[in-house]
Amino acid sequence: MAAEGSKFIEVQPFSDEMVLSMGPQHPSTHGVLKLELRLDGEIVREAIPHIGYLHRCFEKHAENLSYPQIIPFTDRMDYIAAMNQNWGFCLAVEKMMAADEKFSGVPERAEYLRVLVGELNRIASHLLSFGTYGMDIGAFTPFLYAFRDREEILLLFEEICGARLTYNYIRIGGVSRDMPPDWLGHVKNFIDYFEPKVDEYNALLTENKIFIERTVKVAVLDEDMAINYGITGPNLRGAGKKWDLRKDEPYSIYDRFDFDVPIGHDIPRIGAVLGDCWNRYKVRMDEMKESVKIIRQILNQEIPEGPIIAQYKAVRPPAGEIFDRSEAPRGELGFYIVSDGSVKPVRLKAKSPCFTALSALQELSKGLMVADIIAIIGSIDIVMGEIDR
Amino acid sequence: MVGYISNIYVGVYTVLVGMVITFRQMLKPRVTHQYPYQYEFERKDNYREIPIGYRGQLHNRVEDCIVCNKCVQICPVDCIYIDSRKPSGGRGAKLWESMNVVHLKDRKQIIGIVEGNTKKIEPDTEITISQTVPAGKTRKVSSNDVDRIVERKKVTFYMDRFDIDMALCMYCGLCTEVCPTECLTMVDTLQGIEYSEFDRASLNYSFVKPELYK
Amino acid sequence: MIIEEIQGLLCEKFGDKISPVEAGAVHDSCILVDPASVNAICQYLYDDERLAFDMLMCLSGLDLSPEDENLSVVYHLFSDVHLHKVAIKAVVSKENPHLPTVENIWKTANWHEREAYDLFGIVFEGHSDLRRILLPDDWEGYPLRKDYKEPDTYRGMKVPY
Amino acid sequence: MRQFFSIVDNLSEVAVGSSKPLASLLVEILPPLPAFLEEYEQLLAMITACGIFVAVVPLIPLVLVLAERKVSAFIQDRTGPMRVGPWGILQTLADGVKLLFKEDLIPPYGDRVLFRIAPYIIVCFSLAAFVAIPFGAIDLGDEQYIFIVSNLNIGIFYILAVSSVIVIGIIMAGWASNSKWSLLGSLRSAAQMVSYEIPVGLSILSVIMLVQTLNMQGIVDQQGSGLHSWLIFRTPFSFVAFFVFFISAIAEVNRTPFDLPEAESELVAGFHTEYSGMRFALFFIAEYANMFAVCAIAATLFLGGWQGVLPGIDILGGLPGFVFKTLFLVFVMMWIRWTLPRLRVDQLMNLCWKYLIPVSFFNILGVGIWMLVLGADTMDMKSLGPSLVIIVLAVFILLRQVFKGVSGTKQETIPAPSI
Repeated sequence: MAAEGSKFIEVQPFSDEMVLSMGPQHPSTHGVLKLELRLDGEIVREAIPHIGYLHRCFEKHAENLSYPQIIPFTDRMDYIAAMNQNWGFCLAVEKMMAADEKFSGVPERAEYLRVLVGELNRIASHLLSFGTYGMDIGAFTPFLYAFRDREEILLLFEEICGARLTYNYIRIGGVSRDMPPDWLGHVKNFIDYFEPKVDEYNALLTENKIFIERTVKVAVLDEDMAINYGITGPNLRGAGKKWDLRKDEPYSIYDRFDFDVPIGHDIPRIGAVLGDCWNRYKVRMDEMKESVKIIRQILNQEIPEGPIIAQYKAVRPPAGEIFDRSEAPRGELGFYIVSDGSVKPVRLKAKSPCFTALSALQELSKGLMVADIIAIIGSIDIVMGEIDR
Repeated sequence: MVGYISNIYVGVYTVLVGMVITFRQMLKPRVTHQYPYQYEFERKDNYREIPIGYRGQLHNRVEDCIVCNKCVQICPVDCIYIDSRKPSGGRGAKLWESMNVVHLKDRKQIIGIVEGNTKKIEPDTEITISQTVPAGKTRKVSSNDVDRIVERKKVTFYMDRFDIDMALCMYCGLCTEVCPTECLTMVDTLQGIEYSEFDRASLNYSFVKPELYK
Repeated sequence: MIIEEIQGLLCEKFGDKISPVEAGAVHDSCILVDPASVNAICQYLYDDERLAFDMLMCLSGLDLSPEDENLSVVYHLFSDVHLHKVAIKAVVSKENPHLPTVENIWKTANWHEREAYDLFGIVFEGHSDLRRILLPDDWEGYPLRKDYKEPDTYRGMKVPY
Repeated sequence: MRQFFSIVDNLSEVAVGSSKPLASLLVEILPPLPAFLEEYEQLLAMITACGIFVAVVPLIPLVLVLAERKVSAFIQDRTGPMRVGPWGILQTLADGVKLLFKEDLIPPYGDRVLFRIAPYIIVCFSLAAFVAIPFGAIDLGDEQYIFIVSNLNIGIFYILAVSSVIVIGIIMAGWASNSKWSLLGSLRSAAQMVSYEIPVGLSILSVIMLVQTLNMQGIVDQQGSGLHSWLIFRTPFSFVAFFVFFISAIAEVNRTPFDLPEAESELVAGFHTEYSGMRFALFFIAEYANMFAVCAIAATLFLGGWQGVLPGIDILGGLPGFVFKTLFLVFVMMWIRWTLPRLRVDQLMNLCWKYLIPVSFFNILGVGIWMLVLGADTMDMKSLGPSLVIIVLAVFILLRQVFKGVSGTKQETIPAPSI
């Protein structure tokens, strides 16, 4: 084993610098992230993230479990948007299963249900991001408003799949349960209630002068840098790149819906530049409205009757390998699966969007202040469960 | 200078807008509830209640269990432990014949042999259930009270141990889906979500009923 | 651009360092490349205007079975300009798993390579900060290798809980 | 010793009219003291009054903590504490008892002595500010007795001086804790409090120019002829000065949006990270006592003190009216806290040095010019009229804009589905 020591920041004695260990227990590192900061007064000279405090060996687990058994574990990766994690994994397995003759393909009704819960969960995830970002910046109230509205979505999920956080709802080839009889009505109630709320939150927090001061022109992540760092999702769109897998490589039935891909803009009125914290945050606020749009289109359509899960004998994908990605709320969630034709994968790697986003923190945070570090972590919207897996 | 003054104006303006929004919120009704007191956790039409099919604590009706081990195989975290043995008498020996489970609409079950058609329930008829387990009597229920009738396979194993470690369980519900007799369920009432213990060992539930096999 | 064309372009430039596209693969196909020249090949893939792979989607280590004497590293690339994808694979031996880093091309490779080093023990030469990322610094062994045996204790704690 | 007491006596000498602190009534009512105590009569009266204040003032946080929790809960769609006592009104008491029984931890390698005395310094000096605040006045015979511990003729100056000592306690707490979070928080607080002393002082100065006295009771006396005589309405500049004072006061007592010293999302808990038990409770008491004090000062200086809206209507010597005004300002502080995000350190300094200080200088200039042009007697209709017109117009225009902006967010009519 190679000799190695953990890389810790060293400061010269009698220098003006100070090493501050932020985390793993800290109110606003969104879990158990540890940051080692070299500070000159309030100014951050260097920030090194240390991760792994929430490592649960997901990939090792997966090698010893059959494909349907892995789905509950994907719930625990990004527990804020577990539906999308289920979906991403199932998409990859279904793509492999497509070569299997006995696999009948995902039924239409299941696709609609998937889009419904996926978009609802996207709203829930962005709401949480909005709330915690407000709290990081110091406004406590938006946090509870966000939780109040997220609660409604969780109640909807509780009805359809029986769980509030770890759903295990989307299965290989479909979904686990059909929706309860009056569920669509509840969804419509929620959408009607929620849509004006976004404007209220924008007036309360997004347009607030103090909030703008704290976030514009802070930690500018431009498009080239974002792509080089492999950053995707709202963080990339905040940098002005119009790239959304739902639009550009439509999977499931996203090509049937009409929605925009919100991107960041230079806004001289408030001084926002492409790729700063404010733009990254604003993209999420706009995306919630687009998700509402998609859900409305589903509600206005007739959801086809029929089975909710595909017919197949067993989940034994033919030998081969696949890398498939889907658009989770935090970016592109990729699954690299190597199969040898048995019920268990030989190798499963989850490429999480937060993992790549966090790796840019070290470069983003140079020369900023302690309070800005908090602003960056909030704006790239990380979930440690997904980073450490 | 214009920028300076407009900065002050925007600052004051947005702060006041925020304050008006929060003040407006103060006049609205509260959404939080006083958890155990304000709320009767009974099943109603109001969907704030625990919904039907909520994935709560696991429960096994061992009277129905045929010890098929499917739940053990599917469990991703290996939290179900089953020990079983064959009855003496060699191949083909069974503890009891296949029976029916009558699920009533008030969420009770009667186990026994249903006479007549079990697939289709005619309204306003009487269903006779003989040899109910464990009492062994004959009962009659109106078919209007019956939700569904499930066939229960013959039992060919003694169950010596059926333990579920709820401290390990991850509530994925896979075991309830593979269960052929629907005896392993997740409790969707208040008992299913409120079962805190002071000792972790007491979260290991044992469902086995030795008196069933006497 | 489909994978055969990309492979053709690579063969033109690098000749025998590129193996033919893995035949018989049911799903995604990989281009097998010589591990020692991974960096040069990736640089070419990144720089060439016809290819312009500016995004590293995923970098994963791979160990197929305990009997296998080789480890692989799979690079999933994506071009934001031409919207095409390719997967290239480099195979190294388990005894001496060394190959050059691609961190200088895609910065996202930094943490991905650290992860591959952490879990597979693949050493990326020229990496700026190659140390464990998910596991504790003093963990022994590389858990995702198929022949990995978990230790009985870690710092006095029993490992198999 | 005797010399010191005579200085104290001189300081507390009545400056205006024939009004006396209420405590001197005690001296008159009680039987004459023994001869050797006679010259300390005034002093004993003051000590008695101090005793009353020390007993009463810590009760203010008890109320305010609950009020804060309830206000925050109502803003955030919650109910707040509901379990201890009816509507949770005994919650703070229960918390206090809990904190009292908690272990008093002192971090190893910290400075034990400084760590222990820092909370006392903060509490002492935040209570000391209450000495010079007149809470009301009552006429008995031909003498006016003021609800005040000591009617200092330099009252407002004394308050400013005392309240700026608090920062020493905060720095002591931060340094002695041997924690980097505490140190960062206390140094932030030092920079912040020292900077914000200046706009506070300057905006008080623009009021002093109008009333020409430093005596708190004297300032209140000049606002006695009704709502329009309150100093906030005397000139448009003092109207602005009130807001400058109020903003700076929020910063002085370290509350959101200026709560950088204890920014919980950045510095965990700032300077009191390492404190536990009763010492932690003392910080809380100091914070809320301080908050009440600055609001009381703002009410005294700008909103007529204990004087009523109409002249001559002072129920119970104006005490309820004064407490109501103060509590209203406290409520506004809480309201602001639960609405706004927090500023960054450099922006905090920007706000102070680039906005508040120039504006308050401009105020002083403006008040001076106003008095030169429209006469030194600002109660004169020639001066008061234009002032009221300008203020009402400006407030009207601003509020109209704000309500237009708020209604742009679509007054939602749909209740949450689950209610």
